[in-house]
Amino acid sequence: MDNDVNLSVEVAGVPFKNPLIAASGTFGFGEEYHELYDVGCLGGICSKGLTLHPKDGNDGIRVWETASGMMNSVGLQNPGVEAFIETGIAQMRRFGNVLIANMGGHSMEDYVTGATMLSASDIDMLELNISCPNVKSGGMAFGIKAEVAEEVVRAVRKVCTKPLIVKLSPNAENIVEMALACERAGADALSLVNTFQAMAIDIRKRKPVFNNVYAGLSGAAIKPIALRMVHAVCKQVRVPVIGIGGIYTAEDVLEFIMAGAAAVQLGTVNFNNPLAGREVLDDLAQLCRREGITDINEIRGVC
Amino acid sequence: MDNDVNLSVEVAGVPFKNPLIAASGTFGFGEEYHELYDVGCLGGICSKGLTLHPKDGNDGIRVWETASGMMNSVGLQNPGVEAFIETGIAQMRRFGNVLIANMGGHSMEDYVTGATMLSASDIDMLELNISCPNVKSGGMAFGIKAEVAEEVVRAVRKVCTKPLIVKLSPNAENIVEMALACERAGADALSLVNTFQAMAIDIRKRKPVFNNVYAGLSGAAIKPIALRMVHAVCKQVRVPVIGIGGIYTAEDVLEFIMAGAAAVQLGTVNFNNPLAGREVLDDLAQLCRREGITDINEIRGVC
Amino acid sequence: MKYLVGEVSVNQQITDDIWVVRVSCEPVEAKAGQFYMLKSWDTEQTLMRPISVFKAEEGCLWFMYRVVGQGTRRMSFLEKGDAIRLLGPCGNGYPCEQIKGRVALVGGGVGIPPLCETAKTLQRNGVTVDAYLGYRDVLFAVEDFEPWCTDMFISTEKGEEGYKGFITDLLKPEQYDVVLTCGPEVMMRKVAAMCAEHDVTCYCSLEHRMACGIGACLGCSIRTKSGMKRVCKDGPVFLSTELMW
Amino acid sequence: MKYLVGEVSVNQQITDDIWVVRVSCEPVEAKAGQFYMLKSWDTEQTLMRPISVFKAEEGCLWFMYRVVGQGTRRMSFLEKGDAIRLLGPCGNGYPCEQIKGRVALVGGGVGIPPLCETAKTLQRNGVTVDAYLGYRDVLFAVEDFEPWCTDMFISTEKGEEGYKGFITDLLKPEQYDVVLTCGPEVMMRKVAAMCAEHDVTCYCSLEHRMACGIGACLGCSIRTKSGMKRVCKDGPVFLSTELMW
Ligand SMILES: Cc1cc2nc3c(=O)[nH]c(=O)nc-3n(C[C@H](O)[C@H](O)[C@H](O)COP(=O)(O)OP(=O)(O)OC[C@H]3O[C@@H](n4cnc5c(N)ncnc54)[C@H](O)[C@@H]3O)c2cc1C
Ligand SMILES: Cc1cc2nc3c(=O)[nH]c(=O)nc-3n(C[C@H](O)[C@H](O)[C@H](O)COP(=O)(O)OP(=O)(O)OC[C@H]3O[C@@H](n4cnc5c(N)ncnc54)[C@H](O)[C@@H]3O)c2cc1C
Ligand SMILES: Cc1cc2nc3c(=O)[nH]c(=O)nc-3n(C[C@H](O)[C@H](O)[C@H](O)COP(=O)(O)O)c2cc1C
Ligand SMILES: Cc1cc2nc3c(=O)[nH]c(=O)nc-3n(C[C@H](O)[C@H](O)[C@H](O)COP(=O)(O)O)c2cc1C
Ligand code: FES
Ligand code: FES
Repeated sequence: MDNDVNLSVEVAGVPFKNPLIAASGTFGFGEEYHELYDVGCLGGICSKGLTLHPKDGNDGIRVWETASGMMNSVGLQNPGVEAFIETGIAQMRRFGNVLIANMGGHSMEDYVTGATMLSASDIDMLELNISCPNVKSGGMAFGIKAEVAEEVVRAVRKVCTKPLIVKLSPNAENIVEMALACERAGADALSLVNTFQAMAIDIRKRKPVFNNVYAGLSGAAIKPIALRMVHAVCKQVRVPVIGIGGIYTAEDVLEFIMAGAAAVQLGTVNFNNPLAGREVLDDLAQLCRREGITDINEIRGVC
Repeated sequence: MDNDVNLSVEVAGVPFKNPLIAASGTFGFGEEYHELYDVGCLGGICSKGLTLHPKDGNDGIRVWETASGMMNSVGLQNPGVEAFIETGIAQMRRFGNVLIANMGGHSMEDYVTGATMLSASDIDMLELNISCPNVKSGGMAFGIKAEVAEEVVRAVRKVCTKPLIVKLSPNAENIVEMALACERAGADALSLVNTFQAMAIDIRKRKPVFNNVYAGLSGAAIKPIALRMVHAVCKQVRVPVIGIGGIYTAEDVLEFIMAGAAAVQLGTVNFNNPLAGREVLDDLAQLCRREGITDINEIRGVC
Repeated sequence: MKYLVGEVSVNQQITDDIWVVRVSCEPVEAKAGQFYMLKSWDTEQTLMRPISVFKAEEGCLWFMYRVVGQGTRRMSFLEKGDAIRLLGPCGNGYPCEQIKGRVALVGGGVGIPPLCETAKTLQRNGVTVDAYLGYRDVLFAVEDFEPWCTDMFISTEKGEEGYKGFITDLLKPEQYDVVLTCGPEVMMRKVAAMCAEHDVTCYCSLEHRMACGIGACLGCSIRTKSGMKRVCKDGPVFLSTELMW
Repeated sequence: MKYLVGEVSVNQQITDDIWVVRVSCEPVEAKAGQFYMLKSWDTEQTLMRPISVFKAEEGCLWFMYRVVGQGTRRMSFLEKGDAIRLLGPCGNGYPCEQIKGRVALVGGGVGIPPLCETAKTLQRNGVTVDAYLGYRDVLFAVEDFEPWCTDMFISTEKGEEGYKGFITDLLKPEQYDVVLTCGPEVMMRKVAAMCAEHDVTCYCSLEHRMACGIGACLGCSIRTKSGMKRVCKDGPVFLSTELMW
């Protein structure tokens, strides 16, 4: 049945059996969703966001629903790179798909040390999350200014022996310049977008909902903006781009691939429908058949 | 009934009977909605976006629904400043509320000439839309880089004798720097946000939905991002800020005012509910009563 | 034009994807060829949906719609007693008062229902009405036209019912004083061209994506020979000679 | 844990804002104190809603919920025969197997329903169960507790029914081996403090905003004495002495 449509794609030399990847922070290390379906059917899984040292994350409310979306302020709670290497990798390995470690950091040194450790481990790819606030530059995220991002990517590139994906923030001053800077600095692929900086206020308490005041917006609400950014970046860079942002359906997947994406990530949709990964995959094969697409690679970038 | 809650606000010295303003481009010159309710009940109305010369706008699909939002690519279809002065102003005057002329432009000269003409006319305020692509700088919008915006606002300020609102684009590289630049250049007030640059693809046709490829996203989907931008700008500027972006309910209005907005604009919600202006106003008075707010000005910027 | 709350009294599936809904509301001011912006949701869909008046009666309106996307799917879930919002009547409608003699109504697909109220109005004005109704495969609304029409012509693409082929194959514009058409653009273009050939007045009812439906947003503007026109307010009915397609 | 489609067989309003819904689904694996993530919409609301098991029976689950916002309002529109999605059972539940002797269940508001299945389970295990139920004004679910409880204490804030005041005024923890509590945080904090004073084991069932409900997103993490814990997976039931409030 499925053999008539080729869904397999390649990103930076790594083969994926299909273009669907679970997005970092929304899928744990895969085992919770594996209780519901074989998550090995996905092309790949991004680990929850790791930092060099374990982190407790933020206090207070961490998730908040918005119109066709949600905000989160988890604050990178994670067991740290070492614990991930010790136990997380083995857990993720048994799914049999591409294992992507997502890593953030608050200083250049953390990024470099973490990337060095992960390079020596059994991961398939490293996804560098540059949306984290940079402690040294007064909390401005690494992912805002292209020069700052270029520097951190260059440093990580030097130590990283795995295919390196750099995950861009939509809060970047100029997403295309940011992409070009990261490409120049040696990224093998780019993924975008991370969450949009956003705010909610509890009018009864007359206070921001989140202790940190701002939090990250994701979900269907942001899809049109994410698609524009992916399209604009794909027109300018040569490295493959992984599209992210409000992808809920097989139709959404095709939109991103037609905009030029090599693959896509599913994030918030997992919360709306815990079987989303498998269902979007099934729908994608069917939709391709209906649209006369025999190889998903043939429609990449037609728009 | 209503007397127990003061909803009147002041923006740049201009008194508004309440903080609700119809957003430019969503309300024509007011007369269509006036068939449905007395639009004079609103604090003010922004005219549809004017340009110095009449414009036909864009061809092809102009509006497209998205999750909790919509995209538009109207392309500033309008009768031109002169025709507006001749007939539009008189039409809007009879509503008895604050008359704001919204003006865009594709070159510095157009902005200055238009502002000069409007300054000599019977408008109450001028809202300068700096989201338009600048023909001289290869189509990059005036509202992206703070330096470019500062220049155009400074030039308009010189000739503008009306209270000058500068309407910011959320696509600005840095919304706070943009706001500060416009304030420096002499803006009496700021309004934000305009629409987000976004994209949609018709997967059956394998083509972008819009002839211009990108179009502007508005509606409830963008509210959390708009609120964050309004909050961030209010913390930094001294001039009053008008909040815009996905405001649908009285609760939304309070959120923006608690974030620091002096007043707000209602845009896309008018399409979802053509009586939105009046209904949000009624709800706002009630909500204030319920929350123990006797003067809407007392909660401004509490967050 | 008013923003009304109506109550659904019937919502019935007619074919695979065509439904008809009957809405009780006051006042009913619609004329043939006008439409309403409808919504049966709160903010789950941002925009209301333009649907033409199928039949207007004392105290109630009928709409016939094809389920094509999320909005019309939601409408199909409506049950007796449910509330529905209506904004309208919108648009100009067909200039029925000015039409005399013999008229052909040429409809295709969901362009057929709006012609039903038109047939009634014209027939009552003493006009002789022939209906040309082009379907993909399954017929609908045919019996609603019968009381008002002198001759009726039916086509389906593969000949399941009536003539096999396009309805325009059957039309002889020279037999009519005026031709009114509503349906897919290709069909209306063909009708307009045939009428032009014989110097017969032809009115086309256009579709365009809409946001406000009342002329305020310019989301539905089209280029015509007399400048930009709003389909929702200046249309949806235009003289074919005004159009620039 | 499974993602199921259930069918609503009853959805009934109990008080002004409290509803009870009965859902037929297979399999029912829920234990006392566990919850399900529910949704009766497609993507109109992004997230599913955590609701505790009120009663678990062969082939069906009961949930009792307060309408507080959009999601629960939508749930209240459910009618017999409608489909509802369930993800669960989620969380740890109360450790009923380990509980012996005499137990007090202390519930407040919508913290009361989750204790009902707990009362049943404990009673069937031979435990003596007393229920302390604190309401704002109108009672609900009282008769559902009766079969399983030895003594029942009721309070309302203004004394409309039962004791006037807070339910904690009536509780004497020293009379019990274990106290299980669910309800507003202030109430549970008070219960925990009273138990601590008398060295009585106390379990609290926490609420937290949730996205995934299954432990993957860390949206519901709280700081405890043994580190960060996920309310949805490691909880919602925690030993009071573990909590850091
Ligand atoms: C003046 C007018 C009268 C109409 N009368 C009828 C009628 O009597 N019966 C009928 O079945 N259909 C009619 N249509 C078409 C009908 O409006 C669309 O099929 C409907 O809006 C589709 O909505 P959806 O949510 O199901 O589809 P979606 O594709 O999900 O809609 C997404 C958006 O696109 C718009 N849209 C999609 N298709 C069309 C279209 N063909 N024309 C205009 N906007 C569209 C929707 O309004 C909505 O804003 C009419 C259209 C116009 C402009
Ligand atoms: C483990 C657990 C068990 C629960 N059991 C019950 C029960 O049996 N009966 C009952 O009436 N309520 C219960 N609640 C509370 C219930 O989940 C919320 O009242 C409900 O989610 C509100 O949804 P809404 O859309 O109506 O409100 P909205 O305020 O519109 O919801 C917006 C978002 O906030 C979340 N939210 C709002 N209030 C709460 C809350 N108090 N706790 C957690 N999340 C919240 C929603 O899930 C949603 O994501 C339980 C909560 C938890 C965590
Ligand atoms: C709860 C939550 C936690 C997230 N954590 C991370 C993270 O640790 N690292 C990261 O790079 N992105 C993280 N993200 C961002 C997602 O991976 C994704 O980029 C974003 O949510 C947009 O996609 P979506 O709209 O499909 O969710 C998180 C998102 C959510 C909702
Ligand atoms: C159809 C449409 C046309 C618009 N035209 C203009 C315009 O001419 N000038 C302008 O400054 N903003 C224009 N806008 C932007 C709105 O005024 C407003 O800033 C934006 O839509 C965000 O608010 P909302 O989410 O409440 O709609 C337009 C928006 C829409 C939807
Ligand atoms: S739809 Fe707004 S002007 Fe026609
Ligand atoms: S809600 Fe996702 S981990 Fe608890």
